[in-house]
Amino acid sequence: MIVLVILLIPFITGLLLLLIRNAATIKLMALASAIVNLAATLSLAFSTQASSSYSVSWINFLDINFALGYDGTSLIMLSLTSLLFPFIIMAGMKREQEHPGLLYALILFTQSALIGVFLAQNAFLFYIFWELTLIPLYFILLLWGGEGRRNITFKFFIYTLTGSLFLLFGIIYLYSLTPGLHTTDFSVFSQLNIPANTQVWLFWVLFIAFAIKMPVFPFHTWQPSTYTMAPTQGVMILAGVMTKMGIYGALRFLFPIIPAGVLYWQNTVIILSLIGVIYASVIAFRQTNLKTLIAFSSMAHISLMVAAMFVLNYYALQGLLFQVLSHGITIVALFYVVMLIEEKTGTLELPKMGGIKLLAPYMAILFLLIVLGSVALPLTAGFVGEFLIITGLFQQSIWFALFGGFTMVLGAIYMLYAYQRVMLGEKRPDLENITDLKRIDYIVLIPLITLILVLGIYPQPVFNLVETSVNTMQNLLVPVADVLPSLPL
Amino acid sequence: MVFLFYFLSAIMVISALLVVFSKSPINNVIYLIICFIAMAGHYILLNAQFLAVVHIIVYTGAIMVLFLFVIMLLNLNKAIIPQKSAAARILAVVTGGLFFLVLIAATRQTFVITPRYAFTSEIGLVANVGKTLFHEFLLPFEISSVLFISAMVGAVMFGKRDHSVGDD
Amino acid sequence: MVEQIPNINLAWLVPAFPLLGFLVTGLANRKLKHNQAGIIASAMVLLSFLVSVVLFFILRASGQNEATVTLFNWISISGMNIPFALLIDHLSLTMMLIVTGVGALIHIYSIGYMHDDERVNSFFAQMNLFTFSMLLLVMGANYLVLFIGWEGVGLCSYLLIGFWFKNPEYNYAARKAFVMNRIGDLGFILGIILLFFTFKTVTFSEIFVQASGFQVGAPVITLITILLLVGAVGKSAQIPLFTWLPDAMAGPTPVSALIHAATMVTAGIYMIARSSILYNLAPLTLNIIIVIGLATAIIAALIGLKQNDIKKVLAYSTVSQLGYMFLALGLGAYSAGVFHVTTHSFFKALLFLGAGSVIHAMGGEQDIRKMGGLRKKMPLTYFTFLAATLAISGIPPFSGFFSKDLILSKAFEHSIILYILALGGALITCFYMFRLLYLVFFGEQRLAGAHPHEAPKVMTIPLIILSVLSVFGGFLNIPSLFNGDSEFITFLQTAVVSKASEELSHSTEIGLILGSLLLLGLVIFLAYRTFVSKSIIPAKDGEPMPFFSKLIANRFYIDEMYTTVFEKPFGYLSDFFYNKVENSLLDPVVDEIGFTTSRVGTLLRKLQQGNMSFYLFAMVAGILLFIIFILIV
Amino acid sequence: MNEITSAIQLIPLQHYIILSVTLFSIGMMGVLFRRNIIAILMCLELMFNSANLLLAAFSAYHSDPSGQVFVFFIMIVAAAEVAVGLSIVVMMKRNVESVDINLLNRLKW
Amino acid sequence: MNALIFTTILGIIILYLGLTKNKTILAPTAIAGLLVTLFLSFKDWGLSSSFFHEMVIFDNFSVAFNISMIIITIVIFLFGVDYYKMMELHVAEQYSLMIFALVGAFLMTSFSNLIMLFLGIEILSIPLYILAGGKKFSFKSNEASFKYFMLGSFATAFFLFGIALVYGASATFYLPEIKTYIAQFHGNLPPMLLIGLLFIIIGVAFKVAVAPFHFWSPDVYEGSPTLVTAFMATVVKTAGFAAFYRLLGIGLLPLPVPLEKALWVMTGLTLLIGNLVALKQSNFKRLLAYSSIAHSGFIMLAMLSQHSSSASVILYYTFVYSVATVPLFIIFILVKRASNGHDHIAAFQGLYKKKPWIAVFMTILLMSMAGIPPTAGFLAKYQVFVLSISQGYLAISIFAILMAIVGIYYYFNVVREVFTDRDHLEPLVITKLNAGIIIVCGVAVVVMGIFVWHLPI
Repeated sequence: MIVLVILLIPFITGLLLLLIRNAATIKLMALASAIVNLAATLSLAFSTQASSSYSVSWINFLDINFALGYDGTSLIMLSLTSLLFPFIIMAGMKREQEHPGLLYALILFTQSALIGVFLAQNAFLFYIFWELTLIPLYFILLLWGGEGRRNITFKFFIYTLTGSLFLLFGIIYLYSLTPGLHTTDFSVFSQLNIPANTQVWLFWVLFIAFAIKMPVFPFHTWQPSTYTMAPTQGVMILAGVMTKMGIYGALRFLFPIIPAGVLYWQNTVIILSLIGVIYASVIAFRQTNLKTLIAFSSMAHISLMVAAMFVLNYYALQGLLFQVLSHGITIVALFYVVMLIEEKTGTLELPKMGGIKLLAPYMAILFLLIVLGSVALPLTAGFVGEFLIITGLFQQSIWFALFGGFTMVLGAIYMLYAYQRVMLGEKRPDLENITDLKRIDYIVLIPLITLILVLGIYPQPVFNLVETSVNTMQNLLVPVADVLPSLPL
Repeated sequence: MVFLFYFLSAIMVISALLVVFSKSPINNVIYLIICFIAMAGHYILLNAQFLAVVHIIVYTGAIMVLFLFVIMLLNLNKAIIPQKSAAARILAVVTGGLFFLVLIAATRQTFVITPRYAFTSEIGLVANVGKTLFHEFLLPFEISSVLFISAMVGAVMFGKRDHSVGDD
Repeated sequence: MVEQIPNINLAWLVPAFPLLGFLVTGLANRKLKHNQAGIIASAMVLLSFLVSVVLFFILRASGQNEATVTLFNWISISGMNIPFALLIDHLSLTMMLIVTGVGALIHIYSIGYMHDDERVNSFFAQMNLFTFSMLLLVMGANYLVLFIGWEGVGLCSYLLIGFWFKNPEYNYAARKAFVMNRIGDLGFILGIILLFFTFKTVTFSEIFVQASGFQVGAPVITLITILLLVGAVGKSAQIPLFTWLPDAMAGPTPVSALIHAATMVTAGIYMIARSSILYNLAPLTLNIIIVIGLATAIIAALIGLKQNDIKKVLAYSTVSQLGYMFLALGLGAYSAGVFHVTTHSFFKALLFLGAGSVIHAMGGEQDIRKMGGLRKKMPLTYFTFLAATLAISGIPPFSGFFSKDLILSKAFEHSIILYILALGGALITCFYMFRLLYLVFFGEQRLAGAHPHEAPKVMTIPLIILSVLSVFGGFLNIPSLFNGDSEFITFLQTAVVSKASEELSHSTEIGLILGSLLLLGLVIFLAYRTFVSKSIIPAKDGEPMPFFSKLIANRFYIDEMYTTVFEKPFGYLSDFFYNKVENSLLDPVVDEIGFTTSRVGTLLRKLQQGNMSFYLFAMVAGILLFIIFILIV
Repeated sequence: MNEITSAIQLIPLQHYIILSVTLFSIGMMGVLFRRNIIAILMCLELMFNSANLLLAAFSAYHSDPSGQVFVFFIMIVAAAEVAVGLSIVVMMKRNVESVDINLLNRLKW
Repeated sequence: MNALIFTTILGIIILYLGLTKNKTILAPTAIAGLLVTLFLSFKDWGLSSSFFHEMVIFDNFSVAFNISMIIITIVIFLFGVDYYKMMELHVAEQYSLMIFALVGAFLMTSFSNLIMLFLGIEILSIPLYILAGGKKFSFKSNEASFKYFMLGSFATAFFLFGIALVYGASATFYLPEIKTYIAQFHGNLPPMLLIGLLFIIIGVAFKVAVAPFHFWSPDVYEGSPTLVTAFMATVVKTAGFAAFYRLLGIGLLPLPVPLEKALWVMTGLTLLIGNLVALKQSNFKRLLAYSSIAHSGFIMLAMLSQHSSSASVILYYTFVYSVATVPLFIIFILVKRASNGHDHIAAFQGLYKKKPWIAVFMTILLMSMAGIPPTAGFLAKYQVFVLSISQGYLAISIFAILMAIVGIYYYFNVVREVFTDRDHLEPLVITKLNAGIIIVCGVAVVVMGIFVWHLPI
């Protein structure tokens, strides 16, 4: 039952927000809702009882149930969502925003939909929520976005929807394969013995949606421009949670249902992802827009996670799920700082910045800490995740590990470059009036950074949380190895 | 009798072609009337006496008069409208020819249609047709009044001269 | 199971103090008045030092060789158990003492040196963090904890090198240091992972026990050691990853001292010494290390000949000395390497602090061509500097002599060519060190308007202590030749397994020492003739030079080469990816799909001519086609 | 009279089919051929009538009166259609002073 | 049957009421009458009664479709209250013609004899020919009317010829008998019969604007008075597909292979043309016209999947589509009024600023059209795809999905306009009634997306 509550709190609060006029009240209410949600989620995460679930039959003739439930993987995703949203909401606190009621309602709707994605136990329901995440976000981007939002948002929307519709095709196809009275329950899907040849093509039908969402090279072209244009809160949702949704989807759909297809394409996807890692990192280096740069950096990190996912061994999965959490926190913090910088300097163009550390030393320090988290310095959360991921990659092939490990080097190159261009150097005459952080900024950034550090120093709770599901998942590919048509490579 | 059939058919086809090819609307109407009269002949050959009569009344008597009336009313009796371009006309003829060939080819194939009922020449008599019409086909007969009323409404609406301007 | 040594848990205090110092000075940045931060930071490191000493005695009293202190489980998942544990053994104790001891002196010195800097509090915070990282590095009981420190020092070097962040070049140098380190770290972490897969653990003691199960030359061990070596090469500034170190001079001088003497660069040496058991199993890697070490030693020394920046000279000398340490490691004489680390830390710290003193006195001037005649103005500095120079040159009985001689004799045991090359490097070292000494302290003062003066006590006292250590540090390990019993080496033997080698006969050894002494004397004389008697001052920048000199003066154009071969192509690649692949290929392809669809739409739209005749035609054509279609199908 | 009533048995059904098809094709061709709306309407009548003829022929062949009744309905509808069609023509003529089908091209794309 | 009779009478009553020159009572009377019809239709549910020698069968299928059409007509009439305020003449005629058309639609949903299909189509069409020309002085309206009439008659000619051919072979007009007759050939039909069936199918396909017989629809939609367009796009379409399904799904199942293939080709073409051309439309009415063609394609997909639940899916699809379409037309009319007859989609710019709630509901409606959850439009498409995919038509399903993406593109193009700012905003008047219709329909679209039904029809 509590899962239903978690799902509905943001939704209902969102509806209420539409009726309120006072901006401060709206934000406080949104924040309160997000915090209540966080508390509820944490109570799930740390409860010792058997997992909570909720199920009512919905569309009888299609045998679709409104079934909510969770396992370790969803719990991680859920925690991430619930954890990030208070900060995402706080990112708008004390700031002038147009139509706050609508904005926060949309944000909360997005949250609700995201939670729905992670809780859905039924492919149809999953799909509904999957699409639902997009709608409010589309409007957040369209109405509060920056320059060129009309076309960029549109491209993003259509691009991701294209993938989704292929997913829909896949779901229906799977549905049609289910025995007897058809159903879309994941549990039934995962017991289908789909012929290997079918799995081989079905893989791409299903994967493309996730590939676009995450995004995997070369399906990423919507991402940089969207991130650059998006309003801060939108991009936080996008980069912090939406990308993870792709990962979650892949974990839910691909591995249990079409393991042979995954195994067949495993190396292809890993290589694509590693290309993505290198490609995005290299590109990031020459970006002049801070947001674009971070967009590419995010892509590099996500690509690494995708590679880890497709290696699908124990360490890679542990690392992946850990990194999901860590990347989400880090990227939200990063974008918060980006917002601050933009507020203070009025620009995001690196050549127009510099010397901000002189005027805002505390901002510089916190930014540096986040940057370090992003480049996976030991004792930050990023390190634990990437270490395990590289370990997992190594188990598959040393070359995978080597190329995956390049993120460490390349990440340092571009992130420190960006940091230098923004913060260091001589003061610029046109940036004289910059002030340091306000209280609200500390309230947002300090907990995030603390989380980054705490997870880096004491990651064990997260490992324990996902242990069971990782154990289930890592064995998924083993039994299908001998039914493959013929392996590439 | 077979000769009669061919004779009527020839008249029909020729007059039909003339309907298509002659330029003046008045002439068209005349040829069409000839065609329809020939068709009435065919109906008689087919033992459809009732149809023959109705055909003459409806088509020749009503519809064609309507045509003539409109032509006169609108003063269209001269062939003022230019022909379509040569290419379009050739294309029309070719299309029509092709269509003809294809249909002929399709319908000529060996396929024996077995008559459904034993032959009787009575079916076309008014009594028989009337029975069928008011027995089996009563509903369509009644419901076609709706058709007429709407057609009437339409004709009145369009035909009336008024000065209303609705702009949506 | 070894029984728990009482009070050994104190070990956590060693890194904790600097961490505390970091937190206090860092968080209370604005609150602290002048000098307070410095005092706190120095005190913390000093406390660490004291605890280290206490630990030393505890361990000695216990009669055991090592103790592990597990703080908490860091990563503990199925099959991978990585505790956050500290290891106290002779090797780590040695390093702890060096780090905290020398580190404390540098901290104290910095109080004076950084007195006037407005961000002095940040400086000390970072220095403390640096010490903390280094302590973690040397105390970690497994490779991953070591790696934390390993990266930590990289970070701190980044921070401190770029301490004066207004200057873009300094920032560049800082980034360069970090990135080069990271390249090494990548190798290192891969090595750790391979270790993990090979041994199912990353804890030193467990690995070393299992390592005996492997044959000498086992490929996996070779691969591991090579990967680890990549890390060490990056951290210890060996060819080809050494260019960051000279650039690291951008930071304040005490930082240079800290990086070069006590921390950071020695990490590579420490790590290889720590992994001695593995390296003993990989002769191939050892040979690679020899080549790298020797090449670095000589090339860096050659470059040092023509440097005119006082700190650059010292920097190259560090690189060169690190080369020697590597040589020692490559020869399997790990303890000798560590011993050189120890002595080197004394005299290099001294040299840097001395240089700092000089720079301080000269008002920030670092060009030795503009110095001169400081001997009289700054006698104390002069004498300490002299002591260090003698030590680094390997003049008996200064500390450098003992450590360097140990390495040279090991080289001789291995091969005469090695010995000659190594000795050549040592001679060059001697030459440029004396060149430096003469140019700075002898002759006439060349910089007009400067009023050099001796530094305050807070700076000179560390100098004095360090010079004492530089002079007498060598006595830690008196070889049997001088009736010593190689105490230092013996002390380390419990932790470091050096390769067995036959001892040279005393007579050969004496011969070698005498020969080298003779040559050294000649070199010193040569330097004296050149720079004091003839008062030759190195050419100004841009003056024509002979080819070879130019080559050396420009550091063999290695930096330029890296720029051309790596940095610029990287930029080009980035541009290429972004402009050509991303913006001209991938993105347009996606757009093109849209455009094509849209174009087809336009085309189909043309069908809707608006012309009735056309519609009728189209309908008929459609019907005709469908008739044909159904007849055919 | 008997001769006429049994005429149907002398003439093969195929002939009627061919005749209807011919007529239908001619009508269709006319629709494509002409520009004058009135003429096109006439051609449409031709097409309807070919269907009528065919129905009548089949009706006779099967001796089933329902075919003929259908023809009757077709006539009804044709009459109604013509009425509507011609009134549209009249209305158009008032607006554009022409009955040229090629003028009907404002709505397109 | 009672509903049919009552509706006919209602039409005549309205016609007479027109003589009173009192416009205000027309819409209420018509709506009240339709409500009675609705009630009568509900009473027919489950009776499955046939009348007049099985000329018509009011089974659940036809009752369900009739109810859906009545509801839509009521919505359209509700809007007519406002719409016809501006118009002075022939208002009663317009109402009664729509009601007569509805009678035709009833016949199309319930025929069991080809003559009833023929009459139904004609009774539906002739009022529409007239209604399309409702703006007598607008050349566009004239053109629309004539084009519709001309092409419609042309299609009818083929339809009749097809009936004649089928009759020739089977000697009957009864659908069940034709079905039995065809069954004896075991799928190997003689060409004459095939062509006959093809012509009949084309005649019906023309009504629902299936490519390549769709040419009339964009022009007629654009030229007709918008309210009539709404009627055409919804009620006529529903009736057309009901007839189509009765013909194919009930009458001719299993379809002869050549015909089935031909229909697949039509489906593909319809999807392609409808969606791709809609992509290039800037006139909102034309856009909806093409989108309606596109929707025809999806419905065809459901129909051709030949599953027992196809009928229910078609019903759901058409109803959901209609419920979304009518208010879109309403909003369009209001916006067009406010912007001096501007019918470009750019006319919607600033709607979000002017009437945020209307903008929100418009978005929901467009989402439903595009088939995005949680709207009913999504579930409609979902069911269609479930049918087509589970029947194994994978290639065409993939194609349809690609086309659905294109669909999303052009619908959200409109959404984008709605949420784009414009410098100076003309005042937009929306009466409470109209706002009510829009909101109720918007809510209905969402509610139907949650409470999906499946009728045993």
